[in-house]
Amino acid sequence: MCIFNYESGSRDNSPVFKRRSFIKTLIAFPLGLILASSTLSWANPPTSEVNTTGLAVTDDTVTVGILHSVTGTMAISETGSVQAEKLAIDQINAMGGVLGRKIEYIQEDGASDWPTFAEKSKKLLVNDKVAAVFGCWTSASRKAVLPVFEQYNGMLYYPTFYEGLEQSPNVIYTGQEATQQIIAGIDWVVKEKGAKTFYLLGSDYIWPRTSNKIARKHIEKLGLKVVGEEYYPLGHTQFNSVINKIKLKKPDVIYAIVVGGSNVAFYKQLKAAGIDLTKEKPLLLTISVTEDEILGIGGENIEGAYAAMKYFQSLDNPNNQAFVQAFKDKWGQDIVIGDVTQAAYLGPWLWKAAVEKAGSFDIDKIRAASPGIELTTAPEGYVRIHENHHLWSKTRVGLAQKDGQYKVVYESEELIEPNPFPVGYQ
Amino acid sequence: MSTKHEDFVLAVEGLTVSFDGFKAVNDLSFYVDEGEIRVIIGPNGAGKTTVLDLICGRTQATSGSIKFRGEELTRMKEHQIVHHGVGRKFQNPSIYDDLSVFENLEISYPRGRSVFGSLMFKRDREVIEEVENIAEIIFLQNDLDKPAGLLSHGQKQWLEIGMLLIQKPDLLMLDEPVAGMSVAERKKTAELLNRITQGRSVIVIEHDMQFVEDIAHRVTVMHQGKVLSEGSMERVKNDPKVIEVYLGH
Amino acid sequence: MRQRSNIRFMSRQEVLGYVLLAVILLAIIPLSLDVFRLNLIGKYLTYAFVALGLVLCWGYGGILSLGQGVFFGLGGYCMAMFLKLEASDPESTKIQSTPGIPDFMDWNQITELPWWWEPFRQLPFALSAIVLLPTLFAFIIGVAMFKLRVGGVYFAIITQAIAAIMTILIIGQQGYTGGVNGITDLRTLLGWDIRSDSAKVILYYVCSAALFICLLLSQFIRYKKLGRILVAMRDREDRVRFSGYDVANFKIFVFCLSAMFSAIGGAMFTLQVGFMSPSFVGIVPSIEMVIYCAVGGRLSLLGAVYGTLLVNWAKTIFSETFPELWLFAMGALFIAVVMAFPNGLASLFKRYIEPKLPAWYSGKTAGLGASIMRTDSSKETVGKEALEEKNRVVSKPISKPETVGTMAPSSDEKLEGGVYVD
Amino acid sequence: MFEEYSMAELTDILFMQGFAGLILFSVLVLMALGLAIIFGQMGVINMAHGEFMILGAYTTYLTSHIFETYLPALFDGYFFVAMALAFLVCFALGVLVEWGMIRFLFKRPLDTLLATWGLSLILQQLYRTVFGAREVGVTLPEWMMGSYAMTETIEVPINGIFVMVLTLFIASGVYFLMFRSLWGKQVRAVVQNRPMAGAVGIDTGKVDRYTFGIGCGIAGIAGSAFTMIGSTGPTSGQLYIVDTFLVVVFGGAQSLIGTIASAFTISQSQSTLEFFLSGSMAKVITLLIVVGILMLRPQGLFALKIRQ
Repeated sequence: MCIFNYESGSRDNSPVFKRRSFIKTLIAFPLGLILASSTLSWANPPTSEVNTTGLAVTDDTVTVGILHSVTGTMAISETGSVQAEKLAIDQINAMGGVLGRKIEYIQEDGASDWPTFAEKSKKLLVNDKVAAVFGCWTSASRKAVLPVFEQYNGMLYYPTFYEGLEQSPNVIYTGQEATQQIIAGIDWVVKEKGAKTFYLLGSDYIWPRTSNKIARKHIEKLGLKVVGEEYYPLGHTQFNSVINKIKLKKPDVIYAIVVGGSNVAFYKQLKAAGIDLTKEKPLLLTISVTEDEILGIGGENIEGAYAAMKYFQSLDNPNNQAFVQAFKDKWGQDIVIGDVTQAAYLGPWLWKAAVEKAGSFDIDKIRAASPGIELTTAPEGYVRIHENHHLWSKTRVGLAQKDGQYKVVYESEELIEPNPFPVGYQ
Repeated sequence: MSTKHEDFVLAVEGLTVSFDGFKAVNDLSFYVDEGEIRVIIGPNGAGKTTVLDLICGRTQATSGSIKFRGEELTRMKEHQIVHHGVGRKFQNPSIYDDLSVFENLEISYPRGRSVFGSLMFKRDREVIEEVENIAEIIFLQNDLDKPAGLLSHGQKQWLEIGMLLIQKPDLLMLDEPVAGMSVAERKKTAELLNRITQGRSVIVIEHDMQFVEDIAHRVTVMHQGKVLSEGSMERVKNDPKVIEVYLGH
Repeated sequence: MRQRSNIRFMSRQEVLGYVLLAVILLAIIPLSLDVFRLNLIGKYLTYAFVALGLVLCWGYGGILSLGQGVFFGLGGYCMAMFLKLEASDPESTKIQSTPGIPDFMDWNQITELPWWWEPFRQLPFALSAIVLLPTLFAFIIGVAMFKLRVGGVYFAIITQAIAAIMTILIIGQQGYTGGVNGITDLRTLLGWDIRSDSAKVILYYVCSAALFICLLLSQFIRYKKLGRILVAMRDREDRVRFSGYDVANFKIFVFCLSAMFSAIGGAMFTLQVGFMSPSFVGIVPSIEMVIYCAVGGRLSLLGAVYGTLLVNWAKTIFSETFPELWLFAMGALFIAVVMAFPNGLASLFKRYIEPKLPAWYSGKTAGLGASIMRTDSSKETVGKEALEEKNRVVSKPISKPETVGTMAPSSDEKLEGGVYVD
Repeated sequence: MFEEYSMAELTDILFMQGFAGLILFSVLVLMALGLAIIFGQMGVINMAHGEFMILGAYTTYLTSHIFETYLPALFDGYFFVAMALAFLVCFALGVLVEWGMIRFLFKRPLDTLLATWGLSLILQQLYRTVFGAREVGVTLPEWMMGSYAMTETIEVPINGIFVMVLTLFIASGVYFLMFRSLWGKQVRAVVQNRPMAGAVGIDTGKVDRYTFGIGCGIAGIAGSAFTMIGSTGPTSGQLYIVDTFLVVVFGGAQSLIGTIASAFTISQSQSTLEFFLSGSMAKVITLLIVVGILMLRPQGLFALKIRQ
């Protein structure tokens, strides 16, 4: 049973404070009854009042955009996000929508091509006048659409864990930025596993490079040693040489940020080369392999690896159980849910909360209302939007199991503050 | 012999080329005089076409020398050899099917041969007259606007000869100019050749013995990449070696 | 005979064709579309520069380059470097640890602008670099390849490898190039906001005008002897050589020209779209651009423009309507064009539409453009297929293995025959 | 960079690195053989080669599922069945494609490039529609995973050995097919002189069709084998295509020995460079070397020197 409720953070002192009283009421509907809820008479504020900038809002609908790659190489990763966003929108609609308006979505295909992302985002904002966009996955696609969102004043809910170094008024980052993911994970292997030496490995683009930079600084701050750092082109499929190098250097930890199809090749070859991850000699810590990726890698090939991120499908809490069930009901029982999928799922909910807090669909008002929004119903537990548009969230370490799931072996006690411009790590 | 280079238009000495060990032309030497029509005959695979390829630079010699008016050709590029005055017709008619007869001849006109020259090239009176003049010689004066691809086989052979003539070469090399022609066309071609060879040297490869007798000043017989016999048609015909390998067949 | 001394720059049909294109690009499209769509068309037109270059170098010169994206990218990057430097003044980058350098450099711990970025602060330098740098690069490739007589499929695949090398280099050197993300967030050109609606309209016109200049330049080349030599070279490279031309120089020239067109297209792209990324440099975009050219008709200058517009428009519409299935339609389109209309839209036009047009349209048939088109398409449809048909008819299996055995191993004369470049 | 290691370690690494190079070599040969047959013998540039490989991979995936569900007892041997099926499925599709498309593009190799590119788009989308956009994981029998430890540090990956043996097997199969069988003679006859081959009674159309089919079938086997070392997703095929073409072109299109020699050169330089440089730079330098040599020998390493 899923209980969705949200309330504005107490620290928030938004000047536009026209929230209807019903929002303050906790809404608790069993999922099975959600449909009924749409028939309840929601107060339906006049469109002229909640939409002063000409967005695609009518008296009973509001249109949003979904912008992910469903074709091309990135479709492998982004499909889950699309599914999560659609699920969230369905659920919100079933509860009566946002400010009494049903959410309709226009889906566009970024085709794994950054200029296409820019083109489509412009179309969504300029032609379709969508009230919000849920989308993008890679840093490159985000960078490509960012100027568009800033120019036309749109709002993007971006789900992926990413490198940080960015804080746009037009983006809410629902995934973790690099320090949240990296520092807690490294601290954990150092403390729990006594790791002393690290081998950093990544695909050759900005996220792995920036992340490894932060990792290196942190490792060196702890007085430990980085024994190697390597990057391979995206889509590289032959890792035997680097595996040999790793064998030679004998690090305690392989810190791997390999992405996409390369991931599969890397883990299969690692296993074939006789590095049994379950023996933890060396131990492998990754921040790029979610349950989605394991599907392609095969659980038996990655069993024993550790991953540091904020969400695992196996998280044991009622929010998550309801979410996983709903997701499977909608998209099939075999489906798996990874960190980014969950973060994408948060997007529509955070937007709904912000709209209702602001009492308006206007982008500026949503922006003002967003900091401090909290979601107690998030599958990952509790999250809150920081002033810097990132989320406060916990970081967890999972141990990959043969069945393709992670077993959570560590969870940070406190919410970790997002810090996209970490001083001392640049 | 080498002292007499200057007397010959073309002096080929010790020419050898091998393809993966197979010597298509093996230590070949011969000399062509000013104004001479030389016919090269020999069985298939004797290396006749290869010799022409070597002279015009299409194939690189493994060793040996080819001197044209005292200048070494073996190190030159094809177009440089053409600039020195050697023209070559291929075995199969090699013309530009997509261009008109006029344009075919115009392209061969020896002016504006660099990239920018061709960009600045003007179709002036001189060019047009020369093209029309040549067209008349090769019996194509009425087909100037026709796409060359639509000409008959014989006409294509003539067009290619015309394309050489317009370059005004000192040495003309023709690879089987009458192959595939009707009897009437052969006659016309022989006539044409006799007319155009005034004042230039010609090397012809041909199988048609009647035709060879009609035009040849001297004949070189090749066999397995070497000169088997050389001299007047009469002498060659009676050479027992030639009879054995070639005419005897 | 008199008309021969006076071949016209354009035939009557061509004049009409150019006028029609001008009306469509300069009047109909801007008047009927909103700024967003207009900007999209402007973006498509930048690819038309590449397609136009390919018509010259592939259609006329017979050189298929699968690495045109490299030049498009180089032109685009030169423009982007200038714009990025302008956008990275110390004031707007003050949150960086090193203000005044592009943001991605700062993220990669670069603390000083690399020396080779420095000249790109000057617009004149940037503009000349857009034109010259890719041309120079093409020249180097061209000299290396054509002087050594690399051609056909080999050239195509080597250019593909070059595209791959460039992509990996740009992505790998992200501190200097912006990596996978490319150079993003470009705002102003000499203080003029290129992101505003009015700027988009103006840039659209600039782009169209530049395209017309390139079209007319190509038309000029086609009309001069150089154009005929290119056709001749494609058909009978050896003959051209034995007519006294240095074939390699002509190939280098046309390859450089097509590279220059692509680069101009790339720069226009950067201006209109506001960023440049390595996703234009790689193999996939390079092949796509060849397809634009093929759809339009590889022998038709105007066809290149229409082909580009058609494919991109179809891509946009398909992908907006069927985001999850549009690749089927695109794939089918490519196959259909190659199979059914090897000379693209242009041949369709020649075959079906032109005969139906009233007499005033054709006027007197003259001009070599028409003759090239005509003979070529007839050759394509009649000559080769008939030949092929003949082969098929005779090849009934009355197999005599011994005969085959004796002829197979040696006679290597026709070994080249399998790799024939159309 | 060696001072930190002992002699023994260095020897081991040298051995391991050589072995890594050999695996890469086998992988390249396996990828390239099918393409070499098609490109070398028919002059057709098959841009959908990668997609044929992935078709083989998906066939393996389906076979593994069938065995898991219905014949769990025989699961250990399913891979051989899967490879045979992969060959058959790809062969059938290849024949179909040749019959429906390629034969009309006879002698227009650059057009085959564009048409097969269109085909590759369609196949990619087909895989996505049928199998979903996510990658699928192919379960391997236990015996094919892991490694065999020769000494303390030297461990030989079993799947690497498997790929090497397979490559040897396929390569010799292709050799016998091309140079020792009647069919091979016919193929070579058609390559060298098509009208003549037709005239002496070879059904050139059929030869083309089967040549293309066999090339695709070998791609299918390669794809099947690559489930051991790479990913299986709708777009995975694109990862291989450029490398594959380079190997074939570098080797000299008509020569199988050339293909093998070029795969050897590329793999050894790549894996050696990877050890000393970063992965990205190793790739760039390898490609540059290949391009450089191709410029000097445009017909590839092992093309015959012939009279043109």
